[in-house]
Amino acid sequence: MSLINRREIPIAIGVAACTLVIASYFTDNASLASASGSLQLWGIIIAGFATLLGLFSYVAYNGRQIVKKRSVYSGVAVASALGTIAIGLALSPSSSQYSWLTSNILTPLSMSVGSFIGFFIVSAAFRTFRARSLEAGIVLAAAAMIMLKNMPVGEYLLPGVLPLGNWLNDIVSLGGNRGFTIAFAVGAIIAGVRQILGFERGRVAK
Amino acid sequence: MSALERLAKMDRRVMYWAMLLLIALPYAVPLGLPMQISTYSTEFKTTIDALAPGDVVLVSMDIGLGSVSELGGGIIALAKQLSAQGVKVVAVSTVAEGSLVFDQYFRPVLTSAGYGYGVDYVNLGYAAGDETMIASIAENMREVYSRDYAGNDAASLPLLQAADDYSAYRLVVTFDAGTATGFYARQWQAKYGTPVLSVPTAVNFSYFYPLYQAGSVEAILNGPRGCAEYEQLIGAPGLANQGIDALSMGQLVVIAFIVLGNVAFVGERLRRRKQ
Amino acid sequence: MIQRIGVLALLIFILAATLVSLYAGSKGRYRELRRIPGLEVIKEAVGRSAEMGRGVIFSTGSGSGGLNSDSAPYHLAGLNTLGYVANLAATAQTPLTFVSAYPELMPLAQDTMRDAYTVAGEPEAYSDAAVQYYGKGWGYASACMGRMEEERPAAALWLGIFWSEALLLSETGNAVGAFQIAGQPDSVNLPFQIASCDYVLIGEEMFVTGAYLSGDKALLGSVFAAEATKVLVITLVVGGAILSTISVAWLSQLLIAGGV
Amino acid sequence: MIPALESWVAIGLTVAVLSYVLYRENPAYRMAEALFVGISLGNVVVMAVRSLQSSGMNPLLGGNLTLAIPVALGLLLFTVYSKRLGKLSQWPVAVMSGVGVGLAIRGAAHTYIYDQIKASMQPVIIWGDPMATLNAVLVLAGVVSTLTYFLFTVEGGAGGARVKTTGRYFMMLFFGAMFGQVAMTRITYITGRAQLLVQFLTSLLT
Repeated sequence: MSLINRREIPIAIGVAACTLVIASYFTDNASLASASGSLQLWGIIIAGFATLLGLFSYVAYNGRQIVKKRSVYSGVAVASALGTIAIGLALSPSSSQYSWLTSNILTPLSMSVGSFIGFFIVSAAFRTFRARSLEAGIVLAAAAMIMLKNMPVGEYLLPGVLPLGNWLNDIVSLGGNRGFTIAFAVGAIIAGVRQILGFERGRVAK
Repeated sequence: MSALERLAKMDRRVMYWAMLLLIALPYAVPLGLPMQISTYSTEFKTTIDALAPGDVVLVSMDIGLGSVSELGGGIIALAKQLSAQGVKVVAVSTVAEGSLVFDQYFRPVLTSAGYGYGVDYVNLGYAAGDETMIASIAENMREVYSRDYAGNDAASLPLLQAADDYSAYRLVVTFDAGTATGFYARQWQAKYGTPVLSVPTAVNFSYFYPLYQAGSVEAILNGPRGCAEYEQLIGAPGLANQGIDALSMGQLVVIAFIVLGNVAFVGERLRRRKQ
Repeated sequence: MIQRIGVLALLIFILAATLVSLYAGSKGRYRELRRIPGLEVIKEAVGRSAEMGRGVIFSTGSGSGGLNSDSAPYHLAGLNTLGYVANLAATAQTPLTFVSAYPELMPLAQDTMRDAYTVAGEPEAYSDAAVQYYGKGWGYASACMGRMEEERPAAALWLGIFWSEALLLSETGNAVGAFQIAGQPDSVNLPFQIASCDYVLIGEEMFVTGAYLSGDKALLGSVFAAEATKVLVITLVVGGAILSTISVAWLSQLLIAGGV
Repeated sequence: MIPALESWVAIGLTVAVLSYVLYRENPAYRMAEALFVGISLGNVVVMAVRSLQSSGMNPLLGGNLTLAIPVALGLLLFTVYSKRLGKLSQWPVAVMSGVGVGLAIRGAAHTYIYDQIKASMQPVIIWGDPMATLNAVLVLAGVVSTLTYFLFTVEGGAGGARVKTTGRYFMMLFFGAMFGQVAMTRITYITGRAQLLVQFLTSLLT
């Protein structure tokens, strides 16, 4: 099989990069630190190129939508992306035109879409936080308690909710927090080793 | 369909309208609800009090424009306290919109206090790479930032010449809607001992609480409430205090609909058991 | 000179246990996993979407960063399950769309799906257009919401790392009637997926996906390394607590010294 | 007092976006969504290209020739479009995932496992302080039972099952508390929009 298609090469690159980044954390050896530093810098540079690849795929997909479905929305999606890039790169992001675009169009859009999350909390909580089991009851009670604690008026609705809420937040849920964090960290390290050694991706599809 | 069943299947938009109207109320009619100050906020303020004129701090704007409604008051309050104490500021960001947030909320306070750009404060803007970038700037700021946010070359910024790596910074403050606090705890505090102060969104307060308890984070504010308390501590109640009352109304609506949801659920189960 | 010797010792223990158990597993020595409901229903979800003639949407989320950040293992774990889901979707002939919030995931996703469709005997059913990119953060979430409103998928899988975009995706998925399975390690946003999805893989459960779904011996073997590490942590925590209760401080002193 | 153009634009975009949740999907929302996706992707590309210039191209042209390697690797990403050379795109991706997995492994091992073990080694019985003792027991019980829940291959009979269920309850309590704490942030996304709308209306009326 030609050199290009051999799976061992990307695996070898991944193992080398991963080992170097880890090793530099555990020694104060200067050359290791600068090698790991420049490897991380390479990551930033490749990420820049990857974003350009992503832009091509985005323009290609929306272009097909414009041709096939006469989609006006895809037209706006492509035009606004390319327009932003043109202003951002030709005039630099700190130009007055670019900052007008971001603070008067991107900000209101971004904040309005973000506000959906606040609205969706109510519909999700209304639908799901029903005391159908002890477990669901625990989630519901803890959530309500902490919300009351975080409200200045909560202290007047339910006196003592502040110390009780802080106790629940800082002590009682700390055990669950730590256990959950340790478990996923162990899982992430072992999964990371499997991924870098190429054990994972190809196998599951079989 | 019984009243309870209709309640259980309530149209989402009723909840969304209730949420918007009740949150808008305090902005139209100021409620001025009272508030207790927590130890987290007092500790945060006293840590900043200890800074002397001429000290340099790294301010890391790791929030998008969407989080300004939560931390905007805290950003302005920190700018006021730092400028009152003559502390120099170098700003970086791991989030594309972070540099815009600095320009719109932090910078105006500095310029009105007579701060000179390039001498008293610098906005280096965004650099990609997250933890990678934060680890790199600790070792060599100008390797990642050969130019500042506005495109001025690093050589033309005296403050950046002087503050080129971790040793020049008394502490780091990160306004954080993501994991920047974790990055700074690992790549600055754990490695070089530089104190890290975090102003996380309320979401991330519990997320970083174990780091604060374990000593990797020096001081922490509890989201918008922490910012409102901090505003009162420096004697400048503003954006954050107004937001807290609106926030209280929002959380009351969520609790009310959780109660309603359970009334419908329990009521329906009793009714079905009776039949 | 070695630093953080204690952390290094812990890491060497985990890495050694992983390599040994991967090898032992491949030789047939592994233990069965307990039932994980979230993973059992993936086959059901894809089947349901085929019956209803509506597609499947899959994403590994935006979270804190792409492949060159510490979110890499979560995106890669999500991509790992994508292979299994693509295999099911190819066999059931239901359309599968993968939306990535980081462009560097696209070559991996295309490679995984192309292999899965070929293995399922439907190579021509796969097209590169099934893997899409719309930027990251709320822009990505807004694009995903638009795609779900347009195509009304019957199944949605959110496996990777999700921050505030989690509820934007899963509450819209609920509104269009999709059967949703979420899995991620981020404790800040997981509660919202618990509140709006049908099934949730909690933290480490998403890292045993590959072993659980493929039944691959080496992967099943490597689960033992995680079990051994957790037992070690429990022993250290309980032992340390008891020792410091009777004010014998050498163990915690040792750990403090080892962490610097 | 007629508000400036900028606030009319901000209000127009806010209303168009919020119409999705307050009314239903409609052309105005679809247009605002296309604009938002386009501009926010454009902003990501601008920031990536600026970062690529400042960390990669400028230093490379300024004589740091080792940076030719990451630039070459970045260009390899574009082989993804060719059937024959497609696998080459795995090489730059392997550098990124090697760096990322390395950062995750070293960070998780230290901050999410080692530091958590260290912080959990507190005395369980604090003589003369029953409340502190209760807190210590609660945290320790939470950590141990949650970790036991994540033992996938160890059943442990009836006793084991009960410890696992306790662990699950501790975690649900932690998730409930987290939901309550996080709701505060998410609702602030709405307060920002509500403030804008109220300010706009009052400026129109006064």
